[in-house]
Amino acid sequence: MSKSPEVKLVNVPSPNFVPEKDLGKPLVLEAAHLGIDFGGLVAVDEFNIGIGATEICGLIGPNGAGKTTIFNLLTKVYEPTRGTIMLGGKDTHNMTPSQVNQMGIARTFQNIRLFDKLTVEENVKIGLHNHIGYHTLAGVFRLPNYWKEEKKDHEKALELLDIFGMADLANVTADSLPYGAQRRLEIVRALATGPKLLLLDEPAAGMNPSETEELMNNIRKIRDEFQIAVLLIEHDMNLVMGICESIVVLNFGRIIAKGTPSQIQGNPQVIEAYLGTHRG
Amino acid sequence: MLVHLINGISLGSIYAIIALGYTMVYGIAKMLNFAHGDVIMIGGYVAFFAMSEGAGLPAPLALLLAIIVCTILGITIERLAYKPLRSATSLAVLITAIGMSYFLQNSALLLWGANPKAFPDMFKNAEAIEFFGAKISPVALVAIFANIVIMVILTLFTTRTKVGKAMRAVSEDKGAATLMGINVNFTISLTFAIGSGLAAVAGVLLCSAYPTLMPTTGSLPGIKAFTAAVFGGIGSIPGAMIGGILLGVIEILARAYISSELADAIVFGVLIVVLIFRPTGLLGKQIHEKV
Amino acid sequence: MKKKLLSLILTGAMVMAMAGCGNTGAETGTVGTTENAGTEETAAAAAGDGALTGTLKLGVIGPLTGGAAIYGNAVVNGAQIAVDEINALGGAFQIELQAQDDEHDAEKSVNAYHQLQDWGVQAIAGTVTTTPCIAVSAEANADRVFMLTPSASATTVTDGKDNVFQLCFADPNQGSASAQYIFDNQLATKVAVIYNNADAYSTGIYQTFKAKAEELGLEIVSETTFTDDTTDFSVQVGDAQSNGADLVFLPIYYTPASLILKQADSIGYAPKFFGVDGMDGILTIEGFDTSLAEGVMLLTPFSADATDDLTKNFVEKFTEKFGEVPSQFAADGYDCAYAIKAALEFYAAKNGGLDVTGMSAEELCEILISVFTDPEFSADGVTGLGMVWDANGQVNKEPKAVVIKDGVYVGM
Amino acid sequence: MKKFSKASTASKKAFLNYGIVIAFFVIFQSLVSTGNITSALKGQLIPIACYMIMAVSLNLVVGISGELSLGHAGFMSVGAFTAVIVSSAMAGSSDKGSLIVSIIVGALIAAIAGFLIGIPVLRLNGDYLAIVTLAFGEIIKNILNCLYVGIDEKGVHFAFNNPAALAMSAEGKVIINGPMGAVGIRKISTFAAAIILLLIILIIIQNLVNSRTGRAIMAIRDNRIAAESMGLSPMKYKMLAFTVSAAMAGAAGAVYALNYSTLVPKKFDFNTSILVLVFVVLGGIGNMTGSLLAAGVLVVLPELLRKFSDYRMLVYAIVLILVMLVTNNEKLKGKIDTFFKKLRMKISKGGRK
Repeated sequence: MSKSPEVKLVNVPSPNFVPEKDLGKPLVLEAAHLGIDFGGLVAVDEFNIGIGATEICGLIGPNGAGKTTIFNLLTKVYEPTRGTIMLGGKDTHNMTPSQVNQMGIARTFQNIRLFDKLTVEENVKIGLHNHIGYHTLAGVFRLPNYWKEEKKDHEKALELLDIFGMADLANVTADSLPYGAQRRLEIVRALATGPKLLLLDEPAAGMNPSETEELMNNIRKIRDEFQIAVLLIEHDMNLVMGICESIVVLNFGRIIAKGTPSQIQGNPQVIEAYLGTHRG
Repeated sequence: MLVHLINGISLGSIYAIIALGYTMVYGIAKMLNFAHGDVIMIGGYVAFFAMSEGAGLPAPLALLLAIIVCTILGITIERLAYKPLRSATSLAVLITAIGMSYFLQNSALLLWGANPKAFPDMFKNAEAIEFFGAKISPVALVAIFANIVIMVILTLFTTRTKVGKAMRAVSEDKGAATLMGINVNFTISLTFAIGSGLAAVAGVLLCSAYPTLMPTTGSLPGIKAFTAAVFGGIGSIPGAMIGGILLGVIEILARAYISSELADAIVFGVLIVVLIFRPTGLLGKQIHEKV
Repeated sequence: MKKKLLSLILTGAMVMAMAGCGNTGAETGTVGTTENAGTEETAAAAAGDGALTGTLKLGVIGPLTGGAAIYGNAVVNGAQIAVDEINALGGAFQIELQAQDDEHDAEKSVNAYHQLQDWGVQAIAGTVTTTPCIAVSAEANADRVFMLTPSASATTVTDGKDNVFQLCFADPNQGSASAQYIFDNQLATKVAVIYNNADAYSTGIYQTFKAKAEELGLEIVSETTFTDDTTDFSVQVGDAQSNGADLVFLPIYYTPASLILKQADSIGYAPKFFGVDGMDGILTIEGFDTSLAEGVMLLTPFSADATDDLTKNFVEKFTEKFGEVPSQFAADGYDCAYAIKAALEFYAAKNGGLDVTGMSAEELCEILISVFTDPEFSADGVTGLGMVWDANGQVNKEPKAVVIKDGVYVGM
Repeated sequence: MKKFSKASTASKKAFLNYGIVIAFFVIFQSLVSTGNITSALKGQLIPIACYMIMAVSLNLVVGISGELSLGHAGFMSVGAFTAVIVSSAMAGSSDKGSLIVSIIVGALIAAIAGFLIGIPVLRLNGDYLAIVTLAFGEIIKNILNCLYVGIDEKGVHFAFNNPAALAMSAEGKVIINGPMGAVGIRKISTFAAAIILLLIILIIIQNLVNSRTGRAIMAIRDNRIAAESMGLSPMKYKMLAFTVSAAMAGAAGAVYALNYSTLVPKKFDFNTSILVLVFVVLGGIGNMTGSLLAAGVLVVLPELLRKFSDYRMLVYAIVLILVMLVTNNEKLKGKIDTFFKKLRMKISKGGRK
């Protein structure tokens, strides 16, 4: 009965590139022809990206270029109008933010979104939530499993906090932390969900040069230790040029350039986008 | 059918006028003023005593007096109870408003007793009007007419006058409005004044249509009108009008054709269905949380 | 004609006692003459050695605030008049009255009952409304505290509780009596009923009215309901009108009734209206246009316009003290106090005196039960002369049929 | 040592609450058994315990889950009327057994109601969610107003909006009679049972809050979008809190109903929901100790104010407004704090003299 479908196969040029070290490993993220409209206004269009398994990629562009919108698309806060997003080879169509998080994508927010009334440790434990192995009822009835898992959980949370030297702040409520520490806590929390790809939205915002330096080291450290990929939005060009292996430049919702830091630095279109259109 | 429809529109018009008070206050102060229903009741009592034998004022003067008293009352409530809580959580303001509602009801109980008063008939000499074979009471027509007039005036006021524009500005963004030199406190007081004045009009209409006046007269219509405001999209003036009228019509039709016990349940059921499909009401602004 | 009609109602009333029928004198509507008015005094005087002495702590429970406050306040005020009268006699017997608010809520009512217990209540004239009364009577039954409810008329109030008695009619009587009256007088061919189905009183009367109407072949063309919060009656009145009802039976209280009359008037619908005792009070609503109530008929045990001495005295004192004409509830409250006094006197006379001071509520409860169930005991009041009670706690007395003419009740 | 300090403050708070409840029980039970209590207070013990359960369970939704619910009394009524039916159907069984089964079934049915209502309600936000819970509270009341239940030798009969449809045999007894409610309810609730239920519910709520699940609920409250991007499903956890809270309200309703011989649907209207919300807000959002104390004080307060007779509800209203103003207005709060500080200074100075 069933007839094999006769379709014509064509070659498509892959728009993506990855660092050489990640060649041969599957891409953690692959987005193709991604776009979203808000009430008829095209916010993002034809966004294509592929991120290698341990790549650190920068997403830059002038204000309003659509960078955060891309993060929201990738984490399914918005459902894209068109295009596909593949996470670890799986299509995320119609999935919720919590589902894609469990598939290995975690993020921080440009305007910090911590759980203000919870302690630092509890914030991290929320990240660990899906890795804690006891049932709600075990918690309610304080079964042995609860004590065992909570202990494990506690140790794991402190271990993660230690990466950023925040273990001693574990019992402080999140809203009483200084700004820089809040940014770092967001990263720890995202890391706790066990991602394969970490999205950082302006991680260095509000930090002084020495703090930024430390942050750069920490991002590298995280990548090396956990063997994960990082996609970050940042305005601080020192940071971007310092740690990113590849850079994507966005303007008016479209990619205007892609390449290594040195390629991007010399790109006239990028300079134009940042400095404004030449007239005449 | 026709007669029920017109009765529904008439009841809905009264709901709409009350809902306007809710919606304007919500739009500007982002608070649910649960005492609004009780301001209606106070308006009813003021008009009642103004028209009673002792004072003997004619109906238009009684209405005017009710409007003045309610306006002052509204401003006073806002100054004493709500203004100190401008920066408090919405829940704290809600509970304060509920406390204010209890306060007004129990004050009325002490001042005027629990015995219901029969509101005088302002349209005593008017005959029931024949309308395509359906008999319509004159009050019903007056309510509908009053609603239309109020709507037109309010729409003109908020779009054409300087104060009205200021009002809209404050409801959009309080901080920015302050920077533009708008006196936010004055604007909020003005909103309460207008809302309470409308409550007086609604009170007189409500009591004319359903002439028993008790300390609890305002509470149920208050809740219904609040529902109407949400139904139409709270914060939206045309929304209050549409929500009020739809609610009135649904209520009367449900009572006539389904069950008088379940009429309220049906009204609330329709509200829920509307909110599921339009989470901010029929004409409410869709809010996108910025991420 | 009128006399004949009235006797027909009386026969129609199911559990009506024969007692007191002799009073159906020439002037119906003003049943009762002075002959029995001084019963208490004569009883007390005749007792001599069997005198009633001491101070009785009498409690009243009813809604004094909230939506039903009107009924509770009326009962309390009525009882207050009776207590003032009794105390003013300066005799050895005095009553201390305490009223507690229950907001027409079972929970609050039980609280009020306990408050009265803490005060040392010996007997209760209450509670005023049915639902709270059921809750309180269950407590009082367990604690053995005597209750005479002025106005909670449902049969469930007294069912299975030997300590609870009603001063008002039990609901079933009024419904069938009304149907009988309408039928006998051929007042209508098509009847509409509008009743409050959230109210045991209203529903109870409606059910017996309907049963009786079906039995008599009286056609009911429209039955519509409403609940306590209803203010819009356009649907109910419209239904009655469109079904061509020429009489609307209103087994409801007067507040919603006034709205129905207004609604009917505003759409130019003018059928006959027939009410029950809850309709009494409609003329006293402040600001009510009494012309709307013109021609309304009702059956009531109490009419403030009656010309007998008891009623005249009560209405005069009540009006003087509270500035309003007493409603049926006030009359019930008034009669409650007197009925309990009469019962205590009855016992005192039979048993060579009674001192109620400090007597326990339990003890007093058994005494009062024995008197109220004594076939020889009867009490007179403004809501009826020769009231007697059966073992179920229901009262037997006669309703009066009146029609409103020129803003006053006129006997029919 | 330091790393356990957080856990121990949480459990300290929890044990403080158990202590309060047990002390409440021991004190009043001994007063009752020695006869040193007014009947007024004695009669209120069970309702107080019920309102405490209502307050802590509503606090789970309002305080922990962060959703404003204005229809909590609706779930109480579902539990209450279920308990009336169950206890009547179990007329032959022991009081204790009937009470326990009634509470469990009442809680279960309320939980189902909570779950079904939660599906549409929890999609909404803020004030819209509040108004829909209010609407559901009223709908439940309306539906119960139309419910007729009778029992005869063949079993339990149900009818909707038509008492005649019960079709019962001659021996049948109507248990729930539409808007007139239930009469002849078995009075089988006891103070001890109410306290045990309150303790169980406190244990469940506090253990839940201090577990993985409770953290998730609070995280969603604090920042839904962040919680979602951490892999939490907001609907699942909001629903859990809402359903558990409904079940608890149902259990409270069951105990409440079986303490009075009569019950009408109107008892559980908007005003009762607001009453419980006032307990929660005055006790402090998310603060279980506060909820317990506020419920206790505010249930007794109107009874204590009876001597003001007509003025008592007015006094209650004024107290409510003043407390809200004082606790929520920064200026007033500051003034009061300095007042107390000055007072303390004066006292200590006076002491030194």
